[in-house]
Amino acid sequence: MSTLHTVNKSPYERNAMTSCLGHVSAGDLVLLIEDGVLAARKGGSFAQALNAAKGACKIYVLAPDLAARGIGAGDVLEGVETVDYGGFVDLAASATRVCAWL
Amino acid sequence: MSTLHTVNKSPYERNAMTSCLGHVSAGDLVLLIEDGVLAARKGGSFAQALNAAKGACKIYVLAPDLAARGIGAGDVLEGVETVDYGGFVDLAASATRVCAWL
Amino acid sequence: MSDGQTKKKFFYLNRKAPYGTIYALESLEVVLIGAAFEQEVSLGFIDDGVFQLMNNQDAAGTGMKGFSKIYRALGDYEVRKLYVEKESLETRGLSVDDLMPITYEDEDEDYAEKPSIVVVDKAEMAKLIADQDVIMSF
Amino acid sequence: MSDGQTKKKFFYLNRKAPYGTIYALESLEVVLIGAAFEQEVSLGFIDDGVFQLMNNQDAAGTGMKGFSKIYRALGDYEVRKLYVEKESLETRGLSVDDLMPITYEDEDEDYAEKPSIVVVDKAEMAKLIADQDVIMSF
Amino acid sequence: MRFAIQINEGPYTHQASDTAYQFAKAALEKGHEIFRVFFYHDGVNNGTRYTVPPQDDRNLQKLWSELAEAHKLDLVVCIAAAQRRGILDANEAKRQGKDGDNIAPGFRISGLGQLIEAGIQADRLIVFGD
Amino acid sequence: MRFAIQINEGPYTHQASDTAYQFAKAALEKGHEIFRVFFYHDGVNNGTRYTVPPQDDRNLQKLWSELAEAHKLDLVVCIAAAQRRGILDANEAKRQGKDGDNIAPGFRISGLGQLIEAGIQADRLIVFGD
Repeated sequence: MSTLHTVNKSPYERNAMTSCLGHVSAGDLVLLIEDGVLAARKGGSFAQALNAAKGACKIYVLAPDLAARGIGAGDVLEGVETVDYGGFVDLAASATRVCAWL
Repeated sequence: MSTLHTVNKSPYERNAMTSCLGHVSAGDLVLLIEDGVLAARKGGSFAQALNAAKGACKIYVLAPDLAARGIGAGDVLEGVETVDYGGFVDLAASATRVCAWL
Repeated sequence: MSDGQTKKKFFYLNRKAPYGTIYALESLEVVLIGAAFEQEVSLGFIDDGVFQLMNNQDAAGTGMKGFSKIYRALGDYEVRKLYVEKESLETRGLSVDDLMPITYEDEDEDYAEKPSIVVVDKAEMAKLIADQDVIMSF
Repeated sequence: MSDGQTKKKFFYLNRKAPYGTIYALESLEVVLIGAAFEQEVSLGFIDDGVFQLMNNQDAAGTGMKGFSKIYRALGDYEVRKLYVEKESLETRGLSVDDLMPITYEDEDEDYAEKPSIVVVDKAEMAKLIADQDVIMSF
Repeated sequence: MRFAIQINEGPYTHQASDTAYQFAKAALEKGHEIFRVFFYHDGVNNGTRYTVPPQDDRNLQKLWSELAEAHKLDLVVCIAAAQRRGILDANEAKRQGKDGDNIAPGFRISGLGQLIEAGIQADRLIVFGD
Repeated sequence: MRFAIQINEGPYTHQASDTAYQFAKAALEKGHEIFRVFFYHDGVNNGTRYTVPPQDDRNLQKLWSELAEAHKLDLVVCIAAAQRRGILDANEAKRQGKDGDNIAPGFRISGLGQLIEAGIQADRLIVFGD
């Protein structure tokens, strides 16, 4: 009984990720896609918010969207797991529901 | 020699207004339009940022957009001047250039 | 699911201000159509979504079509649960008094008028999200 | 205006990340066409706009068309001033080393290769904005 | 598992349709079912056959049409959203007195009830948008 | 004074086209000139004659077409943006081998050079978008 939350917005531009992280339940999954992956870069000012969220829920990031934006695997925050589109499908299937933060 | 800056985004959702206010020059004009007018409501958490900006530049807000969103004239921050579309035209004509923060 | 296998909990998550974009209006259009399907329906208003419920909206000066009256009619469509987030209101300097009075008639209590808007805090909103079958985001 | 009455200062203000939306790509298309008009052209990269210049972009996995090579070719179009905001880089954990090397050949100095990217702070960016004739926002 | 997909933005301007397409393809490759793809808001603009993207770029309308044909996908364009945005099939064109239509192969125009039904029938609804 | 207007979003989804229209109308009423209105990005979707908005709503395409006729406005739809999004005039339809077109009266399709020229010729360029 968990929710997969998807975030497709840059946290620097919009409040979607911040709002998402404020509404997760313990055991939920958060997947950063599209411009949302920008949050997962090491050294960025939202690293702390993501690190804090890792206690309650698991954070994933979509690998092809990272690559498009020039963020290498070594530049992703520790503890954030990369998945491909198949992994996205698996996450959606494993959760009970999907909530998109647009 | 001044710039008219237009902001059409809610500051609660996006960083456009914050970014705009960080790039104004003394004597510039800032016009809040569309969802940007939400910043001008009394008691909101961006009131302080707008008040601080009033020292360097003049802040305007588009009246029809306030009305659409149910913000009455009495609920607009003090020192923020309301204009109609004709006033928008006048501001654009009086400034040297227009910079849209989209 | 409370009433048979086909009844699902539908949650409409509204996070955007009205008029600047069409999402609020087209979300309402889904709610109205969805009402005919006899599912368990509730609406959540978070972030700028709370502005959708502002009282005294008058879009005439913008040339756009106002649609705030539709919210008041939701009760007639058996849509009676409008959850509004407290923290979202407060950040924007709003209270429930700034919102439209939206009510429904409770047939179990002699059609007494009851408020459809329920203010909940962020933790309660998170629980609501975690309790849904289908979440439509706008 | 520095060189005759028809020459204007054009400034392309880029504030959005690439790929999530098309604004970065279609902004570049304007810059390329605009280069033929022999105006004074410069580009500003603020906020998420700095991500447009990230090195090693590879969009293949998304199915979208990568377009980062176009930035490197800007020098050939006499577009040589790419102002990148320092504070925007820092907030995102980036430095100029994370960006593409973009250069132009300076015909006044025996075609020496020179960097097109100039990192400026927010106050300098504000001055640049205040110095333009035409600002195109993306 | 049975997925339903909602797409809220048009092609190219936002990545939503690209991501939804990659998701749908991956789901089908894993043996899942796509009950329906519902195009809403500007998403209806995925369903015009008049697009001519640059030759070296992907053609999202064609990708959807081909995926639909290969897997018998149900691609539904919301009628109310389509009317506001100028997407017509032959029936709608006739009904509205328009002189032509632009719906792409494999797409059909229908009502919002199709979205609700997708929410009811599918195990998961995934929304892609701005 | 001579204004140029750039519109980056389609009708209805964003307010950009509404605001630009009200601005243009007010400018003309004040005796200013509108050198050109340039439709870019999803803004090209303002220029389809296939829209059928609800009868009690404004018809933005018609409003623009009528304003253009009344004031001899130059409404230019960017060709590159239009190709991606399925806006065609008769010439483009023929050139691309499409079986119809959807451009609205008073709009014309042309290149991005028209936007640069507008920036050069006008006293002020105002951008409306998302």
